[in-house]
Amino acid sequence: MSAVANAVENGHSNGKTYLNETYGIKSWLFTLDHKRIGILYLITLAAFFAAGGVFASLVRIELATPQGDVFEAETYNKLFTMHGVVMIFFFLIPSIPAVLGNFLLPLQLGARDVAFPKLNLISYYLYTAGGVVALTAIIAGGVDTGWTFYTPYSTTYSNSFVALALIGVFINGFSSILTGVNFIVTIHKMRAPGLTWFRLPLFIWAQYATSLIQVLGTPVIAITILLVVFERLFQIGIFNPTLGGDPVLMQHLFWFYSHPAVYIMILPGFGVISEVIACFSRRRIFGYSFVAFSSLAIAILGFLVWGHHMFVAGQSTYAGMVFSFLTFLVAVPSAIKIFNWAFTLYKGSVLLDSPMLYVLGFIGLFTIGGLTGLFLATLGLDVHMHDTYFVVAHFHYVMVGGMVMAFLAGVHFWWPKMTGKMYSETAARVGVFLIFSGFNLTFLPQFVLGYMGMPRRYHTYPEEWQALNVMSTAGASVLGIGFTLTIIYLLWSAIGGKRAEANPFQAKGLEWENAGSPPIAHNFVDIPIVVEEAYAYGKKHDEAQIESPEPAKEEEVV
Amino acid sequence: MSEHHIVPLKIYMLIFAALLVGTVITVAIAFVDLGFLNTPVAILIAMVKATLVIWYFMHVKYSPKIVALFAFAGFFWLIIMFSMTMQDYYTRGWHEPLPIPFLEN
Amino acid sequence: MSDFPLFPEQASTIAWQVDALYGLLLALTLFFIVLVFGLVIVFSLKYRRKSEDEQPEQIHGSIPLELAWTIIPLFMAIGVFTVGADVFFRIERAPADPLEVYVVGKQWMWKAQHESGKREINTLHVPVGQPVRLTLTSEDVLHDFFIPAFRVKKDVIPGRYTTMWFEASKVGEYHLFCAEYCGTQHSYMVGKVYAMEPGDYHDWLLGGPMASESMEESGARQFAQLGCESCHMDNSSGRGPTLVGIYDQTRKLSTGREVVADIDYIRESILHPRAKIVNGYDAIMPVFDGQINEQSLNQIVAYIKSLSESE
Amino acid sequence: MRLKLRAQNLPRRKKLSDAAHSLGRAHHFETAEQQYESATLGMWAFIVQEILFFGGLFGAYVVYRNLYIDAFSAASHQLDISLGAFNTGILIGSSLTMALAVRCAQKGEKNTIIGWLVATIILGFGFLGVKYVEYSHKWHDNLVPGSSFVWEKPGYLDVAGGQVKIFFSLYFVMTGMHALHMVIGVGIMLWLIAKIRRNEINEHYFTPIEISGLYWHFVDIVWIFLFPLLYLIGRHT
Repeated sequence: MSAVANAVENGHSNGKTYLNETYGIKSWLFTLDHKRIGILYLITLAAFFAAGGVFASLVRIELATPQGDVFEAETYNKLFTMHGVVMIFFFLIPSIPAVLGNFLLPLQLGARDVAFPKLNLISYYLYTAGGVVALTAIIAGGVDTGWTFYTPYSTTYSNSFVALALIGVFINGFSSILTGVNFIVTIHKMRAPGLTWFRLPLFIWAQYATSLIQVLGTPVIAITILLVVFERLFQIGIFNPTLGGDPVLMQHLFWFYSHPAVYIMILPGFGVISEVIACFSRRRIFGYSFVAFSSLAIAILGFLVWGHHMFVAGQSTYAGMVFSFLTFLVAVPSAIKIFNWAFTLYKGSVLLDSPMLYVLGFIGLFTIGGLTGLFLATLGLDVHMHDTYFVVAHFHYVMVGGMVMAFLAGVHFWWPKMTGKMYSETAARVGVFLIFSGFNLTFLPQFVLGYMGMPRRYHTYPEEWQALNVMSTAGASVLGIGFTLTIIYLLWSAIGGKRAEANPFQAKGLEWENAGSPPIAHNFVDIPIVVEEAYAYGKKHDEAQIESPEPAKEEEVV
Repeated sequence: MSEHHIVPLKIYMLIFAALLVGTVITVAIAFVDLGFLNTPVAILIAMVKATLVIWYFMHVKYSPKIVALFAFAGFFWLIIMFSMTMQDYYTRGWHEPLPIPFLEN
Repeated sequence: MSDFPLFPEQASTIAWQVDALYGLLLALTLFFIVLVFGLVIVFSLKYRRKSEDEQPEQIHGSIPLELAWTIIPLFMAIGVFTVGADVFFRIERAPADPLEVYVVGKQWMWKAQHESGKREINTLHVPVGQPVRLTLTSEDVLHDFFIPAFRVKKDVIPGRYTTMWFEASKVGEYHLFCAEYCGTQHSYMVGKVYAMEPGDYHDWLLGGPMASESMEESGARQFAQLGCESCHMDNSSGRGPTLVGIYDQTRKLSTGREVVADIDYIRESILHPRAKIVNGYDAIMPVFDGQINEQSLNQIVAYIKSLSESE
Repeated sequence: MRLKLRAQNLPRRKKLSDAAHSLGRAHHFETAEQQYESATLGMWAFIVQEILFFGGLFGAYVVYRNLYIDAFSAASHQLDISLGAFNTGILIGSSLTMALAVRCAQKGEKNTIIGWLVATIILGFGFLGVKYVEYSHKWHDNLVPGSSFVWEKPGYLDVAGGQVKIFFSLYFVMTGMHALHMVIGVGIMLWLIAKIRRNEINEHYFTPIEISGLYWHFVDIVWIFLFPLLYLIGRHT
């Protein structure tokens, strides 16, 4: 302990941070520092997001006209498949856990690193390796099965690079599992003295719920993918209908993971929202324990509802009923969260800076996304809406309107902590405005298209739907400009931006108050002792000093 | 770290013997027709064997409760997967509508 | 408005019920959107930060409020589930004695055959005012038969049958889509559904290139050609069980299990006869998997079903 | 605001013996106890994912066994019970030797640990050898699912070959995945032996042996379920 602490203290006095502790590409590529790994993820992730975004733009360009005159049908199919695969497996699922989670978890817990730093680096390289394999499949000629890889099309009929893409996803799955294992143990075992479960920031609760899903769900899709690969390559028969195999079983196993996976994407977003909204209204989160437990409730209920993707897929009527009912129950914890956030603003001191604007955008868009989810959970209505653009619009509202907005809120909020630099607030506000308005223009028309019956994954469509599709494409270009602007000004600030203050938003939390900005290599000179709850806003510095520190109880470390 | 419980040799040997006996029983009983109990009995024996391994060989008995909770969670989620999947397959043949549609006119 | 429609046409008896559900959820959604957006906008403007070092009073939460926004959404959710499930049952449950149409999906076309034997590709002609049941299967991958104007949709699965029903209520020409991604030409696997007055439908059945025989007749012919008759006789004296009156009846198998002889059972027993052997018979029937195409199979199934219809 | 207080000035969360302090503790852990508990909890979390990984296969197995019980029974009769039972015994024995290795590690008896690990490796290879014999029989009988699969067993012609192929697909994937886990396990044990020889293991720091043991026992548990589910279907008929 003392040797490390001394080195850190010396480093600190020299203005050393985790960014300039060591130099050279090797010191980054082989780093065990969770913060550097978080930055590595951020860079790789941004590249995948850009790739997925390019695919999305091409899809929207094609759909501007009903005739399918820009790309061949086959190319179009590959574009939407690769958009889905890249965005879901290589952007949405790793995004907040791998970037913000990695960076913040030990800082918020008062730990020097995650429990298994080497495993953490391995996770990053599995993610990269999976991405490289998937990109190889794309460059070699692409995949055209849709991101769901339904059999028997994926096993027998598709002539594209299905197996290679699946192997990429498989490898990436283990990155997600190992990250989950790492975070669960970190949260259980690495909390600073005095940091009891109910003093944890809500971001940690959300991360914990997320990690549970990663560990419990991901292996099931891993083995399912493996079975599909074996069936494609070696003609074994598990799902093959000509042998008596059931393609619907593949859908069961696929959605056992892939439905909870949407909570892997959105739950950490909830955590970010709680952190940012508390800081920018200077209020502790309204109903802390309700928000905390609703994350766990969503994680657990999330495993019981997957059949709502299969109401018309040949599943039994009664199974559909059970799944529909349980799906409606998920609405309750979601409602709890939304209302608690709204009431956190009540009598607060609300500052509408860019991270907060993202948060308010999130609350609005996620409300719409969640409520339109109820349309799809309603059995009688889903028969008509299933596999139409209504579904596409719904999950983009949750994923882009929800998760990406939360991710951007988090990146903007912790940007000064991560880089020590401040972005231009004006540019950020323009970015929020462009993204919010572009997003709504893109996806609101798709709800209407969906109810009129436009099926998803269609290369051509009847002419009467062109007006709405043009609106959507126009919105997508605004959205694209918004994202590009955001990436540019963030990069700009990282390279040449002005230095940020240590705690520019006067936020509470170990990462802001007890760690340097940017933090030093092992986060803390001394491990902090926590004596009060999270979000202790509204108390003056001096008042807190007077409180007598309660020594941590031994049993608290579970 | 003397606080780690060192399991007596005798217990390990007993568990080993019990596992072997369980294997013999499961083979022997497979040749007896127990009617609808055939599969449940085989699975029950396997579960008892697995529990012995987890409880003693894997030291769950001597570990913090959280470890037992983790082990339980793994199997509990398996049960979720099996039961929620099978409720589809078991009800697929039900062509008749529910006896009382709840909002019939 | 025809150039810029916002709602699909209502052309089946179920359509208004689905639209009513849609209206209910839309109202619910608008209510919550107004509520949440209202709260967020009002609070964030009213409690805007007035000075840098403003420190608001801290509130931990409110149990009554928490209970309110737990219990009220819970009951709303259960209510919506209930009406949704009710409509679902109406969509799933076909009335007695519907008009039967057999549909086979393949990459990338729809092939339909009516009971009279009339065939069509990528179109479906149906009479208004009469329930129609489609029996669907696929020759290759998953497809999905989707008629937006009727608000019905069902996946079409290789290796088994699925069914759907509707009753058209309005004469017209409607879109037919494949709604489950099925490969390169997925978006070209579309067609038209023509809902016609019953008289016109009757004329249509008789018009054009006449079907030489009904589905039952085709089925009976192939039943004879494939030599099925030599074992499956009209009475129980054959080497195989008689097929008269078996449809939808319980069958006792050689293993002692009992199964219902539905269309999927008949299908399996033709393609993989060894999978389920009726008690008291030997496993001597040859495998027809790969010998019969889906349309012929549909005809034979239609014929076997007809053997159980009381005249 | 949290107080910044020097951690050294306050009582540690756990007792920390100086001997443990110097051995095998990574810098980011405060105590060796914390590190040990983290490692075992991490291994358990990993085992949970392994349970679900095999669980996907068991899920497919449950579905098809319910749908095609006759074909599964006929196919199961093609497996050799005595080889399967023998392998079960071997694997249980290897679990015992592994448990004893951990026990010796707790007591710091270095040479005996290596002995028990070697015994475990030998038993592991024994299992894999028997598995090889079984696989080659299946290959010989054209029962390996794939394009060369043929189902023409006299006495079992009344079951559908396709359904039998599903059984054998599951059989090969399940036992194959299990065997792969065993191969990895043997590799881990070789690494452990090297570690012990480099004096990196003692009675204060034996975490690698403990968690490798957990892994090995888990592999044993998978087989405990695989054996009756694959080999013993409908044997009473």
